[in-house]
Amino acid sequence: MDLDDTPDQAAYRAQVRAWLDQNKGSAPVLQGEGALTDEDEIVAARRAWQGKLAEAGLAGVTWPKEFGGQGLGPIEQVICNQEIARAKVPGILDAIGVGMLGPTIIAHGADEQKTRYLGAMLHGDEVWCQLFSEPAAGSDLAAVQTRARRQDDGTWRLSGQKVWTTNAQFASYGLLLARTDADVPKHKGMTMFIVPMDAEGVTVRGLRQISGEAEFNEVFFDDVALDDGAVVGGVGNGWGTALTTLMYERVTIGLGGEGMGYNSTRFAGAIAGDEAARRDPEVRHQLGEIASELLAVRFTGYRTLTALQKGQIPGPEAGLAKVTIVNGAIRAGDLIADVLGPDALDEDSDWAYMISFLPGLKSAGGTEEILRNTVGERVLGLPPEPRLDKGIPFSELRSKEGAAA
Amino acid sequence: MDLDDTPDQAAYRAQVRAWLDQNKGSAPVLQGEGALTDEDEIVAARRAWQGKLAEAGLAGVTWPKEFGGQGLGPIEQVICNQEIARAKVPGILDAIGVGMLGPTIIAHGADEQKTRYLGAMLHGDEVWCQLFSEPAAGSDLAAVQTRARRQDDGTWRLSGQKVWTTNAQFASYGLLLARTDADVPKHKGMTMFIVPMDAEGVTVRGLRQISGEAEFNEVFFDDVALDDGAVVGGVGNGWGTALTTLMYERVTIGLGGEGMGYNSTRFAGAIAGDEAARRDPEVRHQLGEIASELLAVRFTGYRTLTALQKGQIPGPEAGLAKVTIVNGAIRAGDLIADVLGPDALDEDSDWAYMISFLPGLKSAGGTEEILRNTVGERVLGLPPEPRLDKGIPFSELRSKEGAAA
Amino acid sequence: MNLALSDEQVFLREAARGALSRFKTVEAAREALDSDQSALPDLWPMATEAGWPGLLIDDAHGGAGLDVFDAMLVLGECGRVLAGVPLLGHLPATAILGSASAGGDLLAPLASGEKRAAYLPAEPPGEIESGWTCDPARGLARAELPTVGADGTVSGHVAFVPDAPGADVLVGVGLEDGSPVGFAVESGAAGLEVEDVMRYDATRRLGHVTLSATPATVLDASADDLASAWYLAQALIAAESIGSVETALDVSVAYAKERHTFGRAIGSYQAVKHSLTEVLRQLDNGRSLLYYAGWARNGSPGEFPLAASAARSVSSRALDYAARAMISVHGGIGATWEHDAPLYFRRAQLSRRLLGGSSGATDRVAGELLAGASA
Amino acid sequence: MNLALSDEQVFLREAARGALSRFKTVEAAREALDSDQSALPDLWPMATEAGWPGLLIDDAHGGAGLDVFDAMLVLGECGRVLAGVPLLGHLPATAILGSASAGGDLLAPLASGEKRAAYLPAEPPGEIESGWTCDPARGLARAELPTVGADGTVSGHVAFVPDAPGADVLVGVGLEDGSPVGFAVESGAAGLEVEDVMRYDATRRLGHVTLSATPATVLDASADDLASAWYLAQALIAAESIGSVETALDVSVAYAKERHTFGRAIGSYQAVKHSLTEVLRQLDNGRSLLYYAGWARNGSPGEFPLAASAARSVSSRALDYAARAMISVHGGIGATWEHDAPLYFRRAQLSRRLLGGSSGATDRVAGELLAGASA
Repeated sequence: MDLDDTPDQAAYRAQVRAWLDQNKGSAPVLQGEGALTDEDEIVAARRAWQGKLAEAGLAGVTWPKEFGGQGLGPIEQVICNQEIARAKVPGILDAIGVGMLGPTIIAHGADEQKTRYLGAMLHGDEVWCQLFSEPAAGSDLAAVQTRARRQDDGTWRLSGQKVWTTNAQFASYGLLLARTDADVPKHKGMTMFIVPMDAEGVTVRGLRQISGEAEFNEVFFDDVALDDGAVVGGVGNGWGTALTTLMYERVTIGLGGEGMGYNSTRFAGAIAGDEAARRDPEVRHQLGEIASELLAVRFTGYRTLTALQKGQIPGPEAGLAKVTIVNGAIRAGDLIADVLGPDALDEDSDWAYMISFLPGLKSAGGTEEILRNTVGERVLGLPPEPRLDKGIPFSELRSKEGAAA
Repeated sequence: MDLDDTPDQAAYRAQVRAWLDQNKGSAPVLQGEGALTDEDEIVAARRAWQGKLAEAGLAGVTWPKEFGGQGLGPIEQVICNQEIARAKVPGILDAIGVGMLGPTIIAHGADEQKTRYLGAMLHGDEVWCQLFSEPAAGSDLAAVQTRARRQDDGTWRLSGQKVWTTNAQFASYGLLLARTDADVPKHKGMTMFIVPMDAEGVTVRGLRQISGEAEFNEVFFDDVALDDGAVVGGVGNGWGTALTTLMYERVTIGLGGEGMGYNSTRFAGAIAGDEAARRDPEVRHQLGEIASELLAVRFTGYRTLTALQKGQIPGPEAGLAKVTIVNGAIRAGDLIADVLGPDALDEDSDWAYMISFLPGLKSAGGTEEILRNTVGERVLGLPPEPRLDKGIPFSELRSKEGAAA
Repeated sequence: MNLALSDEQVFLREAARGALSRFKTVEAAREALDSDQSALPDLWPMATEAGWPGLLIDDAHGGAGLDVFDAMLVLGECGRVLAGVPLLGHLPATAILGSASAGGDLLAPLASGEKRAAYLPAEPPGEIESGWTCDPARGLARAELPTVGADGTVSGHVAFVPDAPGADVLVGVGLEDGSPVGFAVESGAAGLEVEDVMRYDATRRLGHVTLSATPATVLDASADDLASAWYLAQALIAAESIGSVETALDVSVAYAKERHTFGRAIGSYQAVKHSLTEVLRQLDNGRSLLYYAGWARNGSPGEFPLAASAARSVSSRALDYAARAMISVHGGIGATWEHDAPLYFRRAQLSRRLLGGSSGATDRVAGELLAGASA
Repeated sequence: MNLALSDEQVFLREAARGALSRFKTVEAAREALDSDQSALPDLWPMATEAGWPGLLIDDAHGGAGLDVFDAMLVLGECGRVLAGVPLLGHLPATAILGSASAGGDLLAPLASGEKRAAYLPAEPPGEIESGWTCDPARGLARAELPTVGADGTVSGHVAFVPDAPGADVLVGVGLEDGSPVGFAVESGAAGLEVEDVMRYDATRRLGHVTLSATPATVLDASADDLASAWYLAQALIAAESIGSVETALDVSVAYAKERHTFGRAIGSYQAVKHSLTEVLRQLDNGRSLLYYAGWARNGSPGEFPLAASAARSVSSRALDYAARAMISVHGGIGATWEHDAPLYFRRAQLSRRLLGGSSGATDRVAGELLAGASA
């Protein structure tokens, strides 16, 4: 049991570090002196930087070599992430594409799709977004209502609305889950599509959150034309294709370590400056509880990585790390604001932004309640809740719900 | 809005207090110097004392006069309870009979039953117990399996097991909910009976709890003969009759005030003696939170009383007071034991007894989860969970569950 | 015993609800976050018309001579719709003035609403802090009260004073040779500065108040009366919070009945149902403590510190829980700018950190009980 | 990086499980509550046979020379079945002796299990308490360490010492002119009294230790090594607790699948399912921190205080939660004497209050981080 690099890993780390030392001068500056402020400039600079990282083999570390990746393991991915963090430079812009959507296309896409899209995605030439969630299909992803209807000429027409879409405002393509058959039970009538975000009929609207920032988007599809080559993984197989994406999402979370910048050192730092607070047993108790759990998540990440190295795929319990992180950060926000007082809630305070951001994050990617259901059933083996929507055609289900509501 | 007595209430209080002042010398001593220790002697002395209280009109205050009560309102009952507490003498022994079972018989019993049983119950000549819960019918009371089978001669034969029965070890009678028809849905096939506890085939066994004390009993019925006069409220009407008992249970809880001896003054007293603890912000914070909620329950009791005076029956939300009390007391036990250290867990410590008793109390009278379901549905109007047992004959239901398990 | 509202109290509450319904207060709370607080509707004329400024002023001075519980009913209605009526500052100030002989002259225009007062919150001594304190501008350590000089001028700072910007009279507690005395300062007095501050909830106008040898009217209110104003403010913000909890629960329950997932209304799931039941439990506890505080101020003044602190403690946690549940029950949509839930969340976040903080009130509950236990 | 168990570690764990399965430890835990602790099976011979007493003693002294993580695996297995193997006292004592040159002679019989040692827990200084302390007999204030006189004798009290009754050697920390020094005292030494105390969990033998000018061997262990023994004890009790959580979860899940109410297995209800998922979440966090502590003692000794304290903090809360969930999932039956749940509950209740208490460990986590943040 150790946390050290093997000789091979140490060599890889040295190589990554050397490249970063040489090239970090050309990385975009996002914080502090000389930081970029214009949103468009930031995106352009980060795309260019992603391109450099990809050329150097620091993006898509685990992608197969034939698609421009390095064909390495998760541990090398983590080493790469660690070195990027250490160099204090941004990582890749399109973490969603490279981490989740690219691997889905690699697993289910047609050869032409792989050739056409993967390279441009990896190099940041084309940014991607994930078009799964809908206003009435959040936790229950299989309830998507966005309809793709096949035309007589074999092309498709797409109408509907997606929501909670990160990066949609500058994405070139989206991977979209649509209903293509409403007359079969809901898990069976869906298909995955690649949608050009500049197609006619696509509208992106920023969705402001509690903080006032538009951290996500709504995306509207009004009779958007798609040709048959847009289908990924076969018509009617959308649910299975989506599960692949969600599995890679868990891997991403599992490797996130202490994650999302919510770490105990940062929280302790906010309190350490207040002499009364640092000697207050109650403040210390709260901080100690929060920090202990966040430290645990760091080591859960290492355990996940050990499992990944052995070829094991993380199960839904990896999502419990997100529960720990989000709830820990919420408690930390409360504690810090209690210590600092209303100033912590000032618009310009980092803590105000965190306090505003977290309640939405609690629901992002499925609510905590649904996750606990899934873990209870799939990990602990507890019996499922009675499902009233099993085996019922989607079209009937909707009218039934309407009647009940 | 006031908490003072009206002139009538003040006069009643004075009258109760005067009687208690004159007679408290004959009350049994249960604590401190000269306290009784033998269980049988305690029961005998408390029965005699209940008789004196009943003669003086201090038991069954809200019972109709025709059954030996005073025909007064809930406020007088509370005044009576307050004065008994103030005089530091025990209340009636058979609070379950007089508070819940007697009123059920008054509401649903035949005239002969009222004549035969109510007087003896009120005076403590015959103590009663409530025989509802079963090992497989706790939260789901309508799942009782104890069977009463009608004989050709119109009498009944009773077999089964009850559990969590208070006072069964010295009770003369029990009010028992039995299944009399297994071929109808479960709420429809039950009947309420009066069972003599000395009947042949009745066995009472003490059920030891976490503390090691037998606070409850199991009661076994092996082909016990009952005549038809034992039925209360009609054959097949057991569920409705039981609901009356449960409603009186809520009234009792609602009037319990800060309840069950778990009050904030007592908890503060345990901590006040430790100088380090009383100046520890964390200890104070915990105590403050616990105490605030327990104080709230006291005033919830007064609000319930106000409603009762206006003839309103408390709804299931009255049970939330129990949730507050039990969880508050659990937190208090944790806090006190953290302050005092392992000595608080010594066998002879009051706190060890409380810490041991509370986890069981959490489930007594239905789990907190079921209560929250009921309140959510009946008070907030939220939709029920899907019920798989609705409208299915009880006999089929049991085999179905067996198959699923 | 009777803990029901009187007919007059029911009427007062209904009238308040009606009067407030004429304004789009929740929408204004959102818009003011984007623009600035001056965009908020001025609710003072409506309050004046309803007679709220004089609620706690006796009729000899033109007030309604009502009790704290009546004022709490009004604050509850304000809390339901996040209305920024500056009563949290005004009412405790009038209570102090009403208990001092020198306060009389100031009361008539305050009762009519012609002028508006704000209370400079001052926390009475407790078991841990042996002196009077006020809220600091930042950090956990409590701050010192202003001092009252031999010449009758006042100097010092009080941070985060509710409703201070624009108030005509500031009423506070200062230390004169170490003893607490009440004082009143009029707007425009020399050396008085009120810095307008907004934190997270645009409906709350806060001020950092600086006094530099500012001429003041010294008030002969007793230390008990000065302390009572602190607990009055605790009771009022508690009532306001409980009003907000009521709305949060109503809106959440309605959505939980209507929104479906996996073929069922979400309110049929235990996780949602139990969470909303928990909101109800905390709401009920908070309400009961409002009665306790409302009764105790006159019915048993020795218990008022305990009652008001307990009400503050429970209602603040209730609002925190209810606002988070409101967001959570609504799923992602509850965390968006256009939804009302974030506005209740902002209210919860700021409220719990004003007036000594709800954790200060919780500590005070313990202090009162521990003092009683060892007495 | 590799956080998987080695084949040897898997074997050690499986062997421990096998050895313990030969005793009815859970039943014995119940019976000993009714009779007395001498009715418990003596597990020391089995432990000796398995080589556990010498786990942390190097092979030059006849031990296995293994690491703290290996010891934690054994403690975890003991925790699963509530086995009263006196390793919590023995192992930290051997660690102190192993770090002192004077300890060598004592080690061989302790490695073979011929003799048994117990550690007198001594908490190193922190941010709030600037000196070394030990657990008090009662109350929140920490107690003073025994003092070591110029003549090499030791005087003082240490309360609630795990496994002290019957131990052949007591190893502790005393203050000599205000500086911490290790010492060892043999049973039967003049002025040594060990009062046998039992509190709530009959499988834990505790002792109140009194030393009155007791002749002792002074040990030249460094202050860091003396401190490390405290954190070692934290890590061991954490591992033991996590073992108990595993059983509580397994038993609860099995019952939740099997027991039906309202026509459904209770495990299909969200309230039960989410509560058991919460046990799993806390269990997973606790396990991860056991790896952290196990790695840090040698891999990054500066982090060992943080890692071991965090492991203690999380695992203690996990056991508390798991034991209550175990009772609660089982409904009324889970609160009866004959059920196993109360025994895990008793274990949780006592464990969290030993060795400085889990709240002490939580405070230490904060202290380590705050010290780091300002450095």
